[in-house]
Amino acid sequence: MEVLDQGINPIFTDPDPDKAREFFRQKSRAMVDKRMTEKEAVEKFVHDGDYFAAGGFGANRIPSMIIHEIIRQRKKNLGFLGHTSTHDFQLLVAGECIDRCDAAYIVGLEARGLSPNARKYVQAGKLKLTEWSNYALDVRLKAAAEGVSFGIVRSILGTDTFKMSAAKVIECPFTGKKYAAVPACWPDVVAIHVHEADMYGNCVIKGISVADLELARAAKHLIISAEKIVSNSIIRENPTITAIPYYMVDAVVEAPYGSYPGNMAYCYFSDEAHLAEWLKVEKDPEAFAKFLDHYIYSSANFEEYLEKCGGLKRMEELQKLENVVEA
Amino acid sequence: MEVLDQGINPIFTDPDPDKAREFFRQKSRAMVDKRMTEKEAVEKFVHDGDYFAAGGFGANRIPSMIIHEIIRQRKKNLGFLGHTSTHDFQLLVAGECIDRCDAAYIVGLEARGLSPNARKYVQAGKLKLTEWSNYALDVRLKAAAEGVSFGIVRSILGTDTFKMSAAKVIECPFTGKKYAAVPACWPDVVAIHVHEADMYGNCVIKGISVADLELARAAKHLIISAEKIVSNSIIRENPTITAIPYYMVDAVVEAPYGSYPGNMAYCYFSDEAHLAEWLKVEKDPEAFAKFLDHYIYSSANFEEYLEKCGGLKRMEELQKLENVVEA
Amino acid sequence: MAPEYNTMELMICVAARNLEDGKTVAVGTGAPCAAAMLSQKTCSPNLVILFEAGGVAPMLPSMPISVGDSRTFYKAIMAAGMSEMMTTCARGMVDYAFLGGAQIDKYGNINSTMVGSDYSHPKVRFPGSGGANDFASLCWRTMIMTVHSKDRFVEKCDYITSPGFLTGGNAREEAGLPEGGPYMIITDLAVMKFHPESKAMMVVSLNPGVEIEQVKENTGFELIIPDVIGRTEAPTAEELRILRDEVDPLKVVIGR
Amino acid sequence: MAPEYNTMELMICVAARNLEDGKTVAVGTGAPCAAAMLSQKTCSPNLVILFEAGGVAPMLPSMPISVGDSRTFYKAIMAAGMSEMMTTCARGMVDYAFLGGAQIDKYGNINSTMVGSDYSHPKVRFPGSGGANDFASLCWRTMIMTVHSKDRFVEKCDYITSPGFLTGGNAREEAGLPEGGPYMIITDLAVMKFHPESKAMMVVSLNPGVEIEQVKENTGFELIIPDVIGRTEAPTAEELRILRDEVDPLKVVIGR
Repeated sequence: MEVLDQGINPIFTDPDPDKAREFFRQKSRAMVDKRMTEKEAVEKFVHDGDYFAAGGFGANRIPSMIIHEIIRQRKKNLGFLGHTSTHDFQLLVAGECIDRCDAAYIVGLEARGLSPNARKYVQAGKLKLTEWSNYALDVRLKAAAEGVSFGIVRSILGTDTFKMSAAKVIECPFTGKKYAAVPACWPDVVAIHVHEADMYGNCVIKGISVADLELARAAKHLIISAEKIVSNSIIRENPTITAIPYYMVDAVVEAPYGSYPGNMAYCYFSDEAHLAEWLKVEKDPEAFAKFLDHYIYSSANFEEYLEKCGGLKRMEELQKLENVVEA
Repeated sequence: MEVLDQGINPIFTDPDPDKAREFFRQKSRAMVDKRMTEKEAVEKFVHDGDYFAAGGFGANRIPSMIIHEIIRQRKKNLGFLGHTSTHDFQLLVAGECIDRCDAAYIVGLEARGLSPNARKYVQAGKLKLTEWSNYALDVRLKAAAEGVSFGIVRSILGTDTFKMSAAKVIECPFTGKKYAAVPACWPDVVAIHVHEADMYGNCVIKGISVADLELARAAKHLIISAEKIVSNSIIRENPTITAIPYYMVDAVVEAPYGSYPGNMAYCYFSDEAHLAEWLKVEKDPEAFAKFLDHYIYSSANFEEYLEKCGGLKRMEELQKLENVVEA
Repeated sequence: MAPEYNTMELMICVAARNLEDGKTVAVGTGAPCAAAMLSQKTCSPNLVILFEAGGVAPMLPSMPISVGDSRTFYKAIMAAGMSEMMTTCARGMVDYAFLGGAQIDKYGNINSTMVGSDYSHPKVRFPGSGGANDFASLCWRTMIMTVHSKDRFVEKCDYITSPGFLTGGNAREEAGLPEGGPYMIITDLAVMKFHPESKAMMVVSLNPGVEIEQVKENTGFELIIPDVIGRTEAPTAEELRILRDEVDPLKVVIGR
Repeated sequence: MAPEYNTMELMICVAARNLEDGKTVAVGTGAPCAAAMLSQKTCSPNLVILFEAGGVAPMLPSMPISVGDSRTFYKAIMAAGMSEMMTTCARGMVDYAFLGGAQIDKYGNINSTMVGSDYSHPKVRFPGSGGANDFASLCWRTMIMTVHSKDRFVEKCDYITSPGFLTGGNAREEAGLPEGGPYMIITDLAVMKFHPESKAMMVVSLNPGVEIEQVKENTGFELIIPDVIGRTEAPTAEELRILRDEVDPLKVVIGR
């Protein structure tokens, strides 16, 4: 295949579809109880050096609970897939867990501003980056989900986003049109926060799915945290809305408010005050170290963090904020 | 792009993504009342020579009402996308509406047997065929839905299905793996039968979606027939389950029992007796001509056909059959 | 006293036993579906049944009449689409698939498209691939249940719809197909697999009461006959009871 | 008496007027979202708002804080995913998108990734493309609202995150990008478009009270100055009322 041009940065994951097939061949399809604590899930499925990706978008429906546990267990040298990652990226950098990243959107928190600490980390060259756009990353996941080694996209052509990617320009064998070919990405481990899951891992997501359907299908290992664990018969009552079937899932963690301080559609709004506190305290490294110790390292689990953030009372305020959206 | 091998049959639709973009640029995004009769929809959006595709799978959730109208209006020289087409294919051949076909599954009715008339039509060479597998056809639709001119698949390689296709063998620029590149397919007009639609064309499908999400997105013109027309506020109450957004849709036809004699999940089971009658009467060309005239040509519309098939009484029997599935 | 059974029942029982527990199987209507259902009710309670149109792990209330009818996703864990199913195969998550056809050659290639020598004017036209080529290309082990006769087991298919091992040896991989391919052929006469190197068809066991000569006479090419040939185990009374009473009480499949 | 307004209000009003009725627009948070909402409430009631994370045509109860927060699909006609939105752009069904960035050059290329000359050690790191490159590549008309200053309007971006017309002329098409590209730039000083052939930036109208010299002084490259330059229409009292009372009553966007 003739390659007309190519990006100069590395591919962090192996795009060989036959190696992925061999992995998935061995992955169990047994419909067994996969419930465990966040501690067990991260111990079992996240290893130093793994390539990790998180579901959700911005600070919405992100797997905060699982990411806190990754920090708490001081996982190191992780790779990360940064497609509009905001608080999730901020967290992983705060824990110094990641050393390489496929970047479409990093260091910012959308309208809230930029993370001083994440920015410093990147500007200091502590993160090996390969650049993409959100959709180019999505096409990489779709290719993996489809069991093929590449996908094509018309985005990123002609720009430095292409030059700093690992994409290659090829031509359509039917029309001669140019495309950026992008390599499939099978993350070692993915965490996705959902509304409902049964104990086997069948999942329901309400509202936008962002890139999580692709992400679940590309994941070698998949940790699900769920606002609510429901019975299998609830899933079977309406199979049309199952977003992720159990055989993709390795762990199911019960996680009420598991996306806090993010926004969980139909459940609770984001805690903007707490997110603002993050952005503020990050400016002072010493204060930030104490902040992290207080909220994450010295918390036994995510529940304790939620207590420190105002507990049930605060959660109920955020629920109210979410449910009274009309002006 | 180096092509290692290629199928010998023609591509029936233009795979140029920029021509498709130009078409979609002009397509209205106005949220207007699109309700019309089946007669109006077919008059307006199906033209002799068009390339047509139908939603559903086998005899399940097929747009029978719209296909009857195509036959009744004696549309000619249509192209057809045959991905597990059964009664829909049988109908279009009965009306001698089609002269070329992308074929993955044709002439059969799954476990029910083969259509003598469709078989004769194909064996007589009245249909120009290009061969594919179901998934290869789906990848062609997905490519169109993604606005690109080709997709890749590991199926069909090494077989006569490849040789009799219009695919090309290419190599992955990252891994050297071989793939069948298949050209995007934008059908001129698609008909899909759904459970619910609002008057603008926002659609809900219950149960399996088969290839209809891709088909709707690849369609240049899209005719929706719906068991039930619902209000826009019903759609907006649960946007998670919208399968097809209104701006893909050109016509909305109210069509209770619109998939008869097919199976409409959660509504009515297939009329196996009527389908068996088709297979039987097809053996005698003269009897078949009368049969067609009785059921289709001399019916003013689909409702009249339903009356001839037993009307409400028969429909209620099929509803019962669908809802009492447990042994 | 050994129970009586017909050859369809025998084939279904043999297929059912060969579907391992905790694996996934893509099935069509008829005998394959019966085999998968029987397997679930006997040796493999955690066998996951998939239908190509989108149904995943349904609680099948009765035998489906179509791969996409509403029974195929009745109380399923997911009612998805064709792409979901086929990409699950492509990723390597589907262990077994069942295929059938009008012709099969010694490398397990299957013809379900046409008989004749002129593609544009076939003597007999069949439906074509449907999803069969995809399953044969993308699943780990394809299973074939068929009647054993000389015009079905042919030296060369008139048309290869779905790939077996193509021309044998490494031809499958060289064509770009992933590892996988035909695994077991179950007929009314015998059970066959494929030679690990040459990938040519090889007799594994003879069905009860069948002699090797019968198999040879009904095969249009030279089969590999190993020194030791097994004997296919007859259906047990329990298997037959479940198959007849629970899987196919209307005798849609086994009655014929 | 003409009503008073600030430059943010002016830019939003100008943007709102330039979104045609019955078209689709992909918006982010902040000013673009305010412009689209104002447009719906004034000239373009049938403007369809899309958010890249999956929200389609919501009944926005208030300004979203994120492109994926729950307001972006509140009573929407569809809550889909990113792929749905981006493929809708790729198919040519999205007419407008709004982009912003740290730098823009004379061909409308945008930098939202980094300032500095060494990619691995940037002086300042910004978020990067997100969906911006995709919108700039795939939508028909990208709109840019920004403050007009010499360090924003630069001869050459330190890094091109999202494509405008690249090096001008046919460079965009030659790179393989579909037809489309930057359409209008709205700043606190002026409104600009691009020359039909050279694709270089061109002044269209000066904002009320602004002279051409001011624009030149605040631009780091040579703008095309046509013989006839228009005058941007000031916001009407009605536009301002709707913007202030209905679109952004908390003054999240216009208050700054």
